[in-house]
Amino acid sequence: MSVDSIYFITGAILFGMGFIALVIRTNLLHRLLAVNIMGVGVFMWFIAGAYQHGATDSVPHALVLTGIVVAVSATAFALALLLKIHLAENKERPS
Amino acid sequence: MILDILTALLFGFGLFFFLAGSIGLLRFPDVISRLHALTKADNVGLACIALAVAINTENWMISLKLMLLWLLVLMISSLLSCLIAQRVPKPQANRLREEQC
Amino acid sequence: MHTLLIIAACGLILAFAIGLVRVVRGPTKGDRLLSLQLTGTTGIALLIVLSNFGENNALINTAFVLALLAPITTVAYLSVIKTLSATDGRGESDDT
Amino acid sequence: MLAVIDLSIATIIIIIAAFSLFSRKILSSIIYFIAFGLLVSLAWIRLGAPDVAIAEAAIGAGLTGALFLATWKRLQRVKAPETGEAASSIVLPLSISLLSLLLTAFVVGSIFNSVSSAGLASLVNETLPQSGVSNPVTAVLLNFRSFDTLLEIAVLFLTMLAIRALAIDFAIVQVNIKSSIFLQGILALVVPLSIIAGAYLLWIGSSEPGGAFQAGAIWAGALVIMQLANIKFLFRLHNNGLLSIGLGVFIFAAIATYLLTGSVLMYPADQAKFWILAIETAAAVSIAFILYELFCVSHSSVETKPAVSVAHDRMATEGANKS
Repeated sequence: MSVDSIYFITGAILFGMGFIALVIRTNLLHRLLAVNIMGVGVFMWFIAGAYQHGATDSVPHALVLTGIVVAVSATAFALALLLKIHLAENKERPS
Repeated sequence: MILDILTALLFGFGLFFFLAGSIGLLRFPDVISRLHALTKADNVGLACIALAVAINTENWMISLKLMLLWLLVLMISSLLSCLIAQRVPKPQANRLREEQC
Repeated sequence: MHTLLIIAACGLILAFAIGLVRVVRGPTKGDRLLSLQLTGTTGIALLIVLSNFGENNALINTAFVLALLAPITTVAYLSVIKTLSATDGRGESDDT
Repeated sequence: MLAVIDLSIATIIIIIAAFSLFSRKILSSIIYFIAFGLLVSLAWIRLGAPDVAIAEAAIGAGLTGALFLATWKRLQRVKAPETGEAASSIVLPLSISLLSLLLTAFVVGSIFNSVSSAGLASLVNETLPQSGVSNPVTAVLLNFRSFDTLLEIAVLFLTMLAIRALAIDFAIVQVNIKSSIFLQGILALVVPLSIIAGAYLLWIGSSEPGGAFQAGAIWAGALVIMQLANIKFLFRLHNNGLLSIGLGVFIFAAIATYLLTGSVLMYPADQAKFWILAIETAAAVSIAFILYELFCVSHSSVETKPAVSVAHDRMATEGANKS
């Protein structure tokens, strides 16, 4: 069980669980969390591929770094949309 | 040779305090007491581990950095736990006191 | 890696797992908050141990980043608790 | 012997992910997600990717968690908090079958991949000396594939514009977290140190793990914690200059290098380090402010006026103060 095969399988499992949650859950925030966790699964799969017993290949690292930053901006945009959806549906309770 | 024994001892202490903090977290009845156990034990555990690693580093800059890191974590986690303790609603906080008196 | 470091790393992960049990079972919101404290400190200790006696400087930088960013989520969570118990008045039961 | 650490980290990651995905209450799943982010950064360390670990710790555990919590708080005032209940029955078998298909494809792919993957490591290491920096990740990001980084910062900028287009009002909600001395103590400690740590990471980015994104994320963290603690002077920070400086400097560098060396973003021979540092600093500053503004939107209070009239008011007010 070398290091990278452990994280290959973890990445695959994370993607799978995220996909199940995305399909099952009805609450939008839960679904957004599921998408984030699927993203982390894919990144883990990517970097496990780059790990060759110490002589790590740095191109996937750069790509995943870019991916993390874009993922957080996509999540922020999705959260803003989510706010608009809920505001369109309901009156605002006096806070 | 002494260094190895000392390092092993310090790692042992560090692990003991971390486990004590976690078990304290598990068994204490009230949020405030859990917070108390967790913060104190983890800080001391971190001190032991940082010291153990600092002793064995060749260049002393790294060990100085570790000590600064420990000071930072000490201050931040104590401030955070006080902030949390302030926020826990009163009924829970003085349940412990009522039990005693 | 020095065997002592491996034992220390496994011990820390064990401590983390034990702490997690409380967080999962924790009735009140305060217990959820403890998980942030727990992950922060144990994560920093693990990073120091994994840095292989200071040989890998990047890990100690990561530990600094972790130490500086732990308060953000805790304060964000506290601002959530504050509005909940104050205005909605549903009390401290774990309803969220 | 080492696999023990990886196995335990991997199992805890999967357990926390399961709790985060399938727990009934939203708030606890967000908290599990934050712990999950931290453990994943430990996984990156074990996989020999410290740059990604720092970015994951700063963004994954810090900013994403704060974003979700702020949005969840905003939703509390809009509608009753409903817990996530499971969907109808047919969905579950469908997803299980589809998922098992996906999973097997992944695992099989991974086995093949680990056998035949050559990777670009050798190529990168050969040309590293001419790249002007010694950290391979920064070399790839800002020298060999700098066009991707340019587009990535453009994506960040566009996301921010898209969110502004949603016309969510910018009146920052007055968080009634009473400013206790402990909060001020934390601020006095965290904010200056975050700024110094960000500058340090930016500077060593050329030789050690660190760089523009990690520095930007840490500065964004400092701004977010100030915003959470209701610091007043922040409201003037939303000017567009700071937000667009990263993109502007990058585009300027692209044009200048085209004129100097005939091909876009091919730095002149000996000045590579200077160009990279200039681009990195500008990118870090704009990433920090863009991420901060992304947080402010979910944190802001929203009047109930429909979007059209909000835009209309804005034009009206602009018209008013122009004339």
